Amino acid sequence: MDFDLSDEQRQLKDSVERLLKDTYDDLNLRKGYMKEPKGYSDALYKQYAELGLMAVPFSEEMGGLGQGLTETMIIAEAFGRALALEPYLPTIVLAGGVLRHAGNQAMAAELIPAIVEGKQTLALAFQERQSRYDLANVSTTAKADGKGGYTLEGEKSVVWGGDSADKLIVSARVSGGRADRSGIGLFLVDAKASGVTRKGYPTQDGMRAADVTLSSVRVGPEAVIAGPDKGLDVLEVVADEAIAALCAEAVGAMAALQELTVDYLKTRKQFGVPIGSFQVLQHKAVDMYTAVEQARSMAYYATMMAADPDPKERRKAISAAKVQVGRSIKIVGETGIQLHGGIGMTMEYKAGHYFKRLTMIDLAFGDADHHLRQLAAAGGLQ
Amino acid sequence: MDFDLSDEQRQLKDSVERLLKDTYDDLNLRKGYMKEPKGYSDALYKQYAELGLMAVPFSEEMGGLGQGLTETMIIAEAFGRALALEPYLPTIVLAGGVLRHAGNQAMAAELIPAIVEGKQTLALAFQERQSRYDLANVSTTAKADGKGGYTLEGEKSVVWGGDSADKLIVSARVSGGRADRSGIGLFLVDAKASGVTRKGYPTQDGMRAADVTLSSVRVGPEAVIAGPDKGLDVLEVVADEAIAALCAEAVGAMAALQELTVDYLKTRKQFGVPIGSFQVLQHKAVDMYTAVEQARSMAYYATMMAADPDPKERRKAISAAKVQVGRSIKIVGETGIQLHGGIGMTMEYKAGHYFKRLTMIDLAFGDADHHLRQLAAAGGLQ
Amino acid sequence: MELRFSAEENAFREELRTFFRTAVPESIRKKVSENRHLSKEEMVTSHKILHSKGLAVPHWPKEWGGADWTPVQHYIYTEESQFNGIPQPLPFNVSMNGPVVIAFGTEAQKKRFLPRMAALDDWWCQGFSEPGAGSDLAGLKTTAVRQGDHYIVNGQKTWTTLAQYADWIFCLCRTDPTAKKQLGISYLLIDMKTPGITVRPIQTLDGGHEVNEVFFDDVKVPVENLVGQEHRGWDCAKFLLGNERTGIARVGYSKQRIARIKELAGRVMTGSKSLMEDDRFREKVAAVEVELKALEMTQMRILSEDRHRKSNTPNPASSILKIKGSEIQQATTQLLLEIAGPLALPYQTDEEEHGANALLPDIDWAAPAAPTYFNYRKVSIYGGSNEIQRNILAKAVLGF
Amino acid sequence: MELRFSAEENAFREELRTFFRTAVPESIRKKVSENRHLSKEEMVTSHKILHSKGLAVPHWPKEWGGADWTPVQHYIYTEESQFNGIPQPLPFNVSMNGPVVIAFGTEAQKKRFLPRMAALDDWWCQGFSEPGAGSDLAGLKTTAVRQGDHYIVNGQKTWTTLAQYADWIFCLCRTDPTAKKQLGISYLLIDMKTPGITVRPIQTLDGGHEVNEVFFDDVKVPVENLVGQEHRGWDCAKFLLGNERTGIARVGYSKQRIARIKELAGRVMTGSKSLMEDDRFREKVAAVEVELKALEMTQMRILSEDRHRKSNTPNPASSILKIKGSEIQQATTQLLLEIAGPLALPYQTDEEEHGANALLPDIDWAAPAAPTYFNYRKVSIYGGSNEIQRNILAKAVLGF
Repeated sequence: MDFDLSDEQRQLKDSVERLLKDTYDDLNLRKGYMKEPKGYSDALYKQYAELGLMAVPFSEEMGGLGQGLTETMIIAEAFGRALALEPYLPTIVLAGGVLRHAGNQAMAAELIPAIVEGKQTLALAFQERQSRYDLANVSTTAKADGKGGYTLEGEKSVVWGGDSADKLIVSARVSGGRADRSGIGLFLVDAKASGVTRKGYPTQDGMRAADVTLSSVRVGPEAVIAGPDKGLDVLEVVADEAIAALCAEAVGAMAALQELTVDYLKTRKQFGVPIGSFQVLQHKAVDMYTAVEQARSMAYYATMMAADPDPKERRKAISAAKVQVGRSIKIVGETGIQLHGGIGMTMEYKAGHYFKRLTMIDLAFGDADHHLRQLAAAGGLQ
Repeated sequence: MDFDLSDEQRQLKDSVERLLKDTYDDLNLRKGYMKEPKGYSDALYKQYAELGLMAVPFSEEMGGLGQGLTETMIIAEAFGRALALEPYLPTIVLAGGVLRHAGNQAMAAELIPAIVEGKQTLALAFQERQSRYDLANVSTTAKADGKGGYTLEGEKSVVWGGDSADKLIVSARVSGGRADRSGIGLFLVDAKASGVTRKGYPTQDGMRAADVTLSSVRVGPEAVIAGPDKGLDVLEVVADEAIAALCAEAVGAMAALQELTVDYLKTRKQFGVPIGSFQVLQHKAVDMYTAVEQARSMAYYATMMAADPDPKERRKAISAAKVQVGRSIKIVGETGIQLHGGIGMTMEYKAGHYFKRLTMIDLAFGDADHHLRQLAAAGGLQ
Repeated sequence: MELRFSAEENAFREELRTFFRTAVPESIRKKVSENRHLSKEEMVTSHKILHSKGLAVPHWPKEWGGADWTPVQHYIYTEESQFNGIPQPLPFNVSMNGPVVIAFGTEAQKKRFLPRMAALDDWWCQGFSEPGAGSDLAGLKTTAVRQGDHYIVNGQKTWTTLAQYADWIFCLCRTDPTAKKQLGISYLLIDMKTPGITVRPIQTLDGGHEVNEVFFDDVKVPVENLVGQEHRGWDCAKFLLGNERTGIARVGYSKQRIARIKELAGRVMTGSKSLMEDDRFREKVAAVEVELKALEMTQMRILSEDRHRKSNTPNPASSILKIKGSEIQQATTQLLLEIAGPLALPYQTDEEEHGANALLPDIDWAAPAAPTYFNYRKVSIYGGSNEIQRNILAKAVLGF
Repeated sequence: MELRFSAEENAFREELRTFFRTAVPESIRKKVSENRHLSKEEMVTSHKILHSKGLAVPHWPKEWGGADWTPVQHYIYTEESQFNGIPQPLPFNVSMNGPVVIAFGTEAQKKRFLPRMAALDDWWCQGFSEPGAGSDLAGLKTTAVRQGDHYIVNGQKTWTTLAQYADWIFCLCRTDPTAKKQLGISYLLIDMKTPGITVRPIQTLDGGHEVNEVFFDDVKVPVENLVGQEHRGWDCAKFLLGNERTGIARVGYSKQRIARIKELAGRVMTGSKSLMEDDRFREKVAAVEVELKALEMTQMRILSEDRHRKSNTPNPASSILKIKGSEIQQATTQLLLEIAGPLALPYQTDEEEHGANALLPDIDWAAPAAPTYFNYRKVSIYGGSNEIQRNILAKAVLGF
């Protein structure tokens, strides 16, 4: 056991953090990116690609760097600290994860070079309005056309990064009842394909998402990424990897908010003294710090266990991490705003933006209580 | 709606508090009472009777004063503040409650004069080792002897005040399975009757209890207080009244512990200053105070609702009160000890004794989480 | 001691309930219940309906339009109006500035300002906080310099709620820069149309525009607009802040929100059952209900005690109402957010755009969940943060 | 970065586990697991078994009996011994006084004291706290006045754990009454058999006799029993307190207690199902498991960081271990109490009486529930209260 980063990992961390500091430190820059056509900075997205970030998790055969989840963790934490808007998670972690775990050689050869160069973005359409946190709750249907292809019909909601993605990976039901664990396939759909309607909108955290309607969308056999026997398994392992990345992103955002709060307490004066001289506020800042460190520990744990070969152990560990991170988010987010007072409530100051992103991370793939329920039902950690 | 005490109520409160201050303020006096044969002060018990406390809840026809639950609340709060050991709750609130709600004229005429004079104590044997907080979970059996009498067989555990009580009221199953709601009778048993074995012991809070074995104990028809059709209803209403009294007792103990803690913070010096000058400790004392006040509000609510004619509404309100009081107990008890530091951990100082009694009150008739479960399952308060 | 409402009190409640439900448009009540923003027009409409029935300023003296109610009646009025989604009569008019003018104003000021204030013919806003003066309100720097029969006001106020609608602002200004902090402050009434006043909106976390900065650049204020004595404005401020604290428990709104939580959680499915059938969720709801019932009883106890208080300074115990009231309000918004879950993510900037965006009208209720959660962080910050309330309790009640 | 244990590390764990489970009597391990009091003989027996295998002082230098382990091995050792109910080697000997003598003692002192300390041939206790010096340890008043080749010690210590068993006490005494607080204190080793020492038991909330007052009345202590420099005993104290903090996470014990909670809650019925099948209860257990896993990872991260620390002062981040570790320990005792429920009420003063009293042997497990809950309130008080730990973090980590 060893928590030290390797030289390569340290280098990756330094270069990502440096780039994001230059491009995101000023909140007005971020507001500018939000106003760009895609809701993020396309130029910056290309810079990530030049740094090699898009290639990180893909195997060398697929045209990637063949690195592991630790590197993804490093990148996600830096994104969290910067509040970066670009769709790394949708394209690389989610859709890319599906390609890694289920994609065939031909599909990889077609898609991954463009992804790695930052020329193509993807999104994973796995949520529906009634599905809540259940990946198996899929009412969108995929009807076999008898020639190996399918016709997709249904509505997917809150597709992260879905409004500007070039391609969508859609979960759809080939067979079975609405929440059955088997019978779910994963299909590659061109975002501009006939029958696909997207309604894009901003999300609470300043990013973008879309509701997607699929109306008699026909896909060929080459678009089938995972058949009904394994679609859900793939979704689950990808979701777990995404949760690990979201935990790391949350740690980055929480650490930044905690530091911002301590700085504020040291500079803001009331009653003729810095408010950080009040012991009660110091101790609240300490509780924030402790919550960040406990979350960081569990983000490491999630990264370690997301690759566990036993899905039951993997899922328990991921749930445990999401519980801790969700609880830390509440402490760090709410206390961070409280200690800032009024200024924390405004859009003109960074604290509130961290709070909003963190709150949305808590809700992504299940909030703390949802995962506590899952973990407890599975018998707990030990 | 009016929260002011009547003149009579204020007089009652003043006289009980005065007596208990004289007799309980010094912790060594309390230790002395614990060493007396019954584990409490028999002389003091008689003084309560002289003050008229025993007569409070019984109707005038039964030989009592015909007062209400508000008066019981006043007495219980004073007992809590004093940490009084005498078996007022077992005799007057529990066993007395059964007599009030189910006793017949003949039994009342026989028992109540001696109770009111403080010459006789009773205990209610309703718990068994497996029953936890379920009053209907009764495995002790009562077999009809065909002549209106019964033979009792079984074990009752943790009978409060049971080791020195002159008479026991026993819940026993006449018919039905172990946790059935119907089929439970209530029987009056002389503590020295043949077949009754008592194992007395001190309890964590310095009081006394007993485990009671009933081995072919024969009782006549005159001993049947409630038949199998109404035993549980009586137990439930009596338990609810007892919870209301325990809530008030807890409020008394919590208020005293909170005041003791504030005094300690003002006098104890470290680093050359009273530790009460540290803002963090002040705010914790404030949280104790708030918890006491919220509990006091719910003790009033419990007192008001314990007499509600609708058992469902009554039970929901009582559960709500027990939830709040239990949560306040945790805050006030644990914070009180923490703020005292080492001295709070010793038996030589009053704070720890409050903490222990409060902890036991939380467990009596169901802890906070048990009642939260009950309340939620019944649909909540509104 | 009588812990139940009397028959008269229950009848009073029934009468109010009927009026609220029939006289105030349902569209307004629904918006309040669903935590959506009201337009200025909706607020004025609702206020005037209440005023027509003598319900806008019942706590004022009778001669200025008040009702002659017992504390319990006031409590019932507040709870019942909140529970039925009635917008509060504009607090800047009726709970803040009104009582100050009544207590400290001249007869002329009362006649000039109070009737229009009660009727919401004038919209008032509050000029207290400044960028450097938040919890430490007395650290304020805006100056008012006497020149003949005017003050010349310069400086900046912030967190001024709904200043964009306001006709008037009541303002704390430093009139004696040489005096110590709390001394040398005066309470001025300033017409928002006076030249030199600029209002700049502040966008808050929920995306809304509720608060503003207000800048004063050589603003001329007639001396007859001074309330109370010159340099003694702190007396008015303390009086006002004390009144503000007692209104903040907001029991009725929380009750209404819990009813809504139960309804929505009964509709949202998690697995094969509704969220309201999930043991843990419904226990969380019940836990908030218990806290709220305790708060309600505490509030009534404080009301009851207040009848015996000689002093007319605020009861320091009322800080409990602020602390617990804000915690409960925040807990309810947290529960609404939890119900919305992943559907809370879409951001809809205002009602209109929201309408256009409503691809999925059946989950339309989820839209305000996150903004409300964000917005309600303010309730433990404003009106004296919860940390300040604990300081008050530590000093005034526990004697530290 | 490699976040898994290596094969060697796992083998090391297996080896220890086998030894613990075979060499240490099960009766002792069971008592530890059930939170029952151990006798002096049991503690000595267990300590000597560990010592025979070089496991009593593995963190000491090799020449004094230590092992040459990596931080991860130390971690595995601690966790595995705690999880298997192995009594800790007496901390006053091995974690407190031992390291001080090693770091500050003379060669002669080391030779004289360390071997007997490691073997528990001498039982040591700690003379730090005084009635007026708790969190403010440097406020201590016990004096040691130099007279020829002796110090004459007068004063009182308190909260002295297991002083009734002790052969020796290590003691902070004021040797220079004119110097400022932290200066003028010396660290003395005192034979408990010296005339003038009186030990008075303090009964604690759990009914046990774990701590004592120790009175010194003209106690003669040879000057060669001074450790470190005269008047510089505060250096020793700071060093010792830093070491104390890192040992306090107690992850292994909490793991063991959670296993026990699951077992007992599986046996206790509530309604028609076991408590462990109750959603809310098992979620409370899972919540503690999550906190504990996070603490375990945090502890390993701090161990890992410590390898790069230049200074040998304690890592201030280790205060997190104290805060979280104590909170988790207290949460587990709370869960045990909840399981026992109404059966927690009977009070059994000691093991013997308990045996006699056990009317209901099938619920015998419930007896230690309340005393353990009461007793564990101390873990957030001693070794620097959690408030003091937050002060440390605020200053040393956050820079306030």
